[in-house]
Amino acid sequence: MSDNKYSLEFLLEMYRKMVLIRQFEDRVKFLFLEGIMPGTIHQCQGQEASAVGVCMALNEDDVITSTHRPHGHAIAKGVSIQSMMDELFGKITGCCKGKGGSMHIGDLDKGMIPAVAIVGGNIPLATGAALAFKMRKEKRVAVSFMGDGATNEGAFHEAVNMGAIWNLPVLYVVENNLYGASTPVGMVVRTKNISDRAAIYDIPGVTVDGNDPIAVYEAAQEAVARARRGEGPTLLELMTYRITGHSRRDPALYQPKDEKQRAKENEPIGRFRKYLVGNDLTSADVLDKIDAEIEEEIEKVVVQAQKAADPKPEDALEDMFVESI
Amino acid sequence: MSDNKYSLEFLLEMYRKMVLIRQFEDRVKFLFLEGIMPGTIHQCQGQEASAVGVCMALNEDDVITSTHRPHGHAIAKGVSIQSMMDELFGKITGCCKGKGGSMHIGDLDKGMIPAVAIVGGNIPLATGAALAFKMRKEKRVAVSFMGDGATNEGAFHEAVNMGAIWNLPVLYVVENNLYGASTPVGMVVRTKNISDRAAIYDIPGVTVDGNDPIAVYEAAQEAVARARRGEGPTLLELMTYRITGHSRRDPALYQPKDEKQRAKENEPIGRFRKYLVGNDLTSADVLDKIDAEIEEEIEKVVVQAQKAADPKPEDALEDMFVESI
Amino acid sequence: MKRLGIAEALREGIRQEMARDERVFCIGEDIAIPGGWGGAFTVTLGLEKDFPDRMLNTPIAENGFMGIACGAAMMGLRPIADVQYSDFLFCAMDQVCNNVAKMRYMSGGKAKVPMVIRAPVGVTGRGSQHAQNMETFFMPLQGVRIACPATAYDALGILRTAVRSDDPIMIFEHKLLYGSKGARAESGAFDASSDIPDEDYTVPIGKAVVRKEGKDITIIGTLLMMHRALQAAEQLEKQGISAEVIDPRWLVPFDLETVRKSVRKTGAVMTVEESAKQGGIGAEIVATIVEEMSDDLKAPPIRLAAPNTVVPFAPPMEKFYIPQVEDIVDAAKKLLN
Amino acid sequence: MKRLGIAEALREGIRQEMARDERVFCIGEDIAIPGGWGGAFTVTLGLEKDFPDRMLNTPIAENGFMGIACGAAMMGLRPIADVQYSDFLFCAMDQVCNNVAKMRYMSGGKAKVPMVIRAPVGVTGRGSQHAQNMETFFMPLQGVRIACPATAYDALGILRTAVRSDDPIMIFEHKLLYGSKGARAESGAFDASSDIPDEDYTVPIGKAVVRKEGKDITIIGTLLMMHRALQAAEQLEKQGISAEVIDPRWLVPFDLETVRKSVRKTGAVMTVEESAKQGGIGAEIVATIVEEMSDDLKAPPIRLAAPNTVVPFAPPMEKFYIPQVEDIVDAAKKLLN
Ligand SMILES: Cc1ncc(C[n+]2csc(CCOP(=O)(O)OP(=O)(O)O)c2C)c(N)n1
Ligand SMILES: Cc1ncc(C[n+]2csc(CCOP(=O)(O)OP(=O)(O)O)c2C)c(N)n1
Ligand SMILES: [Mg+2]
Ligand SMILES: [Mg+2]
Repeated sequence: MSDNKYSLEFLLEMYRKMVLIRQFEDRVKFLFLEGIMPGTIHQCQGQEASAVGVCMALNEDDVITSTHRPHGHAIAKGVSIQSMMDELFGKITGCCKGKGGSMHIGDLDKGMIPAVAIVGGNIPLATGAALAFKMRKEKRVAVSFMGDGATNEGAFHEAVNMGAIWNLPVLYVVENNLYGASTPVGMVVRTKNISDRAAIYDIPGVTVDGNDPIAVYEAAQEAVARARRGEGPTLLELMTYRITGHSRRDPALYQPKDEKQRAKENEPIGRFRKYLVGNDLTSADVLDKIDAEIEEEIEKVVVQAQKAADPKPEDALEDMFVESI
Repeated sequence: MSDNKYSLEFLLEMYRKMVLIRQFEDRVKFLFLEGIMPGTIHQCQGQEASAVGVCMALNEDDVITSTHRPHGHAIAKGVSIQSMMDELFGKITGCCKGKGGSMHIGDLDKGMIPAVAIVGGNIPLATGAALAFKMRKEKRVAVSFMGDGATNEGAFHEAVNMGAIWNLPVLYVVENNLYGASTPVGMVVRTKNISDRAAIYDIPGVTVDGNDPIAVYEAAQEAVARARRGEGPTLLELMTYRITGHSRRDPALYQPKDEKQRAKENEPIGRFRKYLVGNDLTSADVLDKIDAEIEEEIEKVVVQAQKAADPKPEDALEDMFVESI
Repeated sequence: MKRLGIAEALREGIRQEMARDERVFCIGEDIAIPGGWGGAFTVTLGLEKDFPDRMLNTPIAENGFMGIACGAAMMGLRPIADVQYSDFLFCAMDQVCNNVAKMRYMSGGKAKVPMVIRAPVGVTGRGSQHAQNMETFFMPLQGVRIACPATAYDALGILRTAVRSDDPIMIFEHKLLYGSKGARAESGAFDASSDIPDEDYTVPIGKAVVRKEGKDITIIGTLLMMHRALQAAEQLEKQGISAEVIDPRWLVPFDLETVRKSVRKTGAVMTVEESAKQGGIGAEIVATIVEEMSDDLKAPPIRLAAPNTVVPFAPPMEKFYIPQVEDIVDAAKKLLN
Repeated sequence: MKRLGIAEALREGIRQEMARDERVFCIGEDIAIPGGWGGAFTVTLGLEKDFPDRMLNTPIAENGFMGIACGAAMMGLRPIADVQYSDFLFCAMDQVCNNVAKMRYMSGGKAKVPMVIRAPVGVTGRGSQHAQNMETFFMPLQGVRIACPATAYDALGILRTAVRSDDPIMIFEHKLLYGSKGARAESGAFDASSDIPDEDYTVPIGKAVVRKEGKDITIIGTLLMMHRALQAAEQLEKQGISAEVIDPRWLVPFDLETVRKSVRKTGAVMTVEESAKQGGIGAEIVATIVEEMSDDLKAPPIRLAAPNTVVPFAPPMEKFYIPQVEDIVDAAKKLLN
């Protein structure tokens, strides 16, 4: 990992956010398996560093788009976990008033467009947001998070090409967790790195250890700076691993055991703890305390979410159009 | 151009085919402008070398797919010009029984899938044909002709990726005529060569002078051989120019005058004549005679097409399904 | 007041809206290439001179640029995105149906997608992939509004309404109605020009118009079919049948009230459409009329439509495919018997 | 004879067809990954062991692999292509609508596209982009046939018919009907298992089935709605109303004769569907019935459908969105008054 140029406050913030995501996800998984929570989920345990590293390089008024696996991105971008938990429970107080659900989490006030559950479908949206920033001469940046699998969709190619030819302030962030659903990336992509794909659009492509939040942060910072300078998009490939199933109830038997084992040892939070404590930047106690605070926070959030009001059935009829006729 | 390794017969066949395409197109253009022919057209004057060079490297049972601009490919692959002219006139004797028209010219018996008028839409089809050949262990090859503009469609990316990962016997032939409709390629593609796009699929990408039929032939031959050996696809970019409008009645004012002028000097038939005569491989008389024969042939074809029967109106109801219920 | 065809009226409307509101921009293929055509049907011709930074020529990538327009709209811009032929919307269905249409609802009403999509339709001698009346395919879609202007007056008014609306609106235009002169002259082209007032008028969302009053039968059709219905009504008049012709102008939302008023009077209703009958627009209209106003009906409504086939190329088959004026006349007479 | 759920029946059918005919192959995402799921709903689970070379796992690229399947079909293979959720067909609309459906016609009858497309539909707690009953969107499309099997018996019979047909056939399957056990258990899952005969039976193209006879009212619905209609019919029976339930099984071609026979008897007809009413399947069915058999109708047909909104996520709203058994009962009673 990088050397000691960050304040402890910054590093602990990084840690805190990653743990917040992890605990949120673990708790949600539990609620699902208990049958308490409706719907379906795709979770990001093991991929926290990419969400956090990228979003910490962003300003509040920058905008992200996400996928079927959006919880981590949302938390990292600052969407309230209460409004997220409420949404997962289908409550009227949810960030989408119960209309979206897990796969469409988002909050425009926090700079997150509702997540898109169609693989690849969010990439043009982020590109379009960046177009708006550029046309209005705002110094804002848009980020499209996507999985490795998404880079095989036509939408990826079309959007990245336009981002490139128009020099838009957008980051294409590929979280390469080695699988698209159950499909190993090597089965569907022939080149070594997905970042190699950047070359045909004549934009920079970078592959980074996606489980190192500082490395992610630094790569994102550089790409963001470039975008803000008006020099166009970057394709950022973050190497990571999903240490949970693809979706609800997936035992992920397609992942080799030893690969899984290595991935667990390499998961970002444990690694970051080791880094912080091992380099005497802080103590295990301090980190444990953060963990405990977050646990408490999430507990409260769950309790409140369960108490929150359901939408009325007829609320289904609202929110179709701005203008009623 | 290449040295003298081809028989005169072969070279004259090449010449003959290019002239056949040119005269067919010129005659069709005339018929359109006269208002005698229905529908709309996209013509390929100036691009004859790519169609002929590629198709001469194919066997009869190889298969091609084409685009909104398919006449040249069809003629080069051996579709009867009578059946094409009949189709353009909307006659029941047309290669699609009058149901297709100019943009859907094809004849499966000659190894040409009906042309697809949706830009990029034919690329998956050729890839699928190649998949069939591979699964059946046939040594056949499929070719997808496409324009430079088509390589920006998602369909290109998706199909070429699958062609690559499955090592399919397919050629992706990009006729780069510097424009997609009125849009200069440099406005929508940032890299120098479109063949650079091959790299991200880990397949060979080659750029060739597309107005030199021998260079095209040789590049195609190599790619075809590779495909037949089971080594997968090649992306072949053929640099050429459309010396006519994009479609019926387009004066192509978006093409700079000097560029047009240079292109006319570089058009493949004049160049090939110079090569053949200049190298004393044949005489202008021989070539003129070929031209005249073709003129006569086309004249007959037009006369017969105009005399051919129209489909009955109710024929519109036929050919929907193989199995009637 | 001046006389304009649909292409000119749209161009005028786009120009005015871009001048009025700097959030408005156009995005599409070949829309603003110097020396080019202003899109496939001249609608945006020359606008790049007035708005060099707001006319975006895209690569051929419909799904991509529709999604980009959607993203830009969510950030507060007002894109006018066009496809050269409505058939190409099949390439962009994911973005249009899954994002443009749903973003607002999915966000619980937080997102706005103030976006206009323009698309030329109609069967016009180009074979089956450049012929589809794609408005039909969007009828089941929830979250967009759908307009079909048949005259230059309406085209301009609807364009203004659409650009100013905070919701996504699709405008389907007919290739044979753009104009009948110059680069747009086509065999079968029909003069749909109007006297255009100088005032800044709009056409309200969801308001139909009665193009011709009548008392014996109500004929409902949009775009080219509306004009054919008017011609048929003239012929019917000569034969003693008084037909009322309704141009819905908007398919979504549909102006049931105007239809109701008419059906109360005539008791007989038929729809005319240019695409296949199966799953067509007529189905929705007829089923609604039957549910809502069966007491007023003297006879079951009928749908005149193209046969259930792909669109053929050859002129005799194509003519057979598209409902003709005589077909409308015949169907109306049959209905009244 | 054995008892199978829809997922197993389809798996069995695919296995048998692949064994019978080596031209048959499967293509789709995650369909045959060792240790994986056999597609999103276990239908192809384990088939890669029997047919290692004929189970093609694709990248996430629906438009691409549908076009590839189409190309392979034209060369004589018989692909079974599936999308994990029918919603993703929006990504593949170009290939399905412009090529798969039109190739034969455009070629003047020379091309054959013997291709099967499988797609799971239904509103099942996953939010609006994994919920669409996409069969509705294909109703206007010409050149494909559309099946909606509601039982395991039909699923297997239709699968066989589809694989053996020389024409493109789309099979829409319902997520809640695949099975109600194990990995496919879903909240709301419904047992649609059947006794499956050992013989090689098929379900003929375009043949509906009367699921329950009755004399007062005809209820028409497919997939989950067919089962709800049956449940509603039971309740109605208790209230003295005899409902006939028709399962069309095929939307295209539609078995009008079976409906005609029923309507002659009952004189009253309603459709039930899971997606929005506007532009729905009910529209086509009702409009056709009105045109074809109005003399037999004692009351105007009605369409029971979801409201005209995007699909919401939260359970109370979702329940409101989908027609429930009680809604069918109420609507039937209203119609008969
Ligand atoms: C267009 C589309 N096709 C298929 C799916 C089903 N699906 C959901 S997630 C997923 C895998 C995505 O892989 P990747 O992009 O690598 O993201 P990850 O799940 O690994 O985060 C698939 C196939 C979908 N949601 N959308
Ligand atoms: C999907 C789609 N978008 C747009 C068009 C309209 N169109 C027809 S040809 C063409 C340009 C194609 O450019 P290119 O691929 O370079 O082929 P060329 O015409 O130069 O041969 C366009 C935009 C189309 N037919 N299909
Ligand atoms: Mg992945
Ligand atoms: Mg070109």
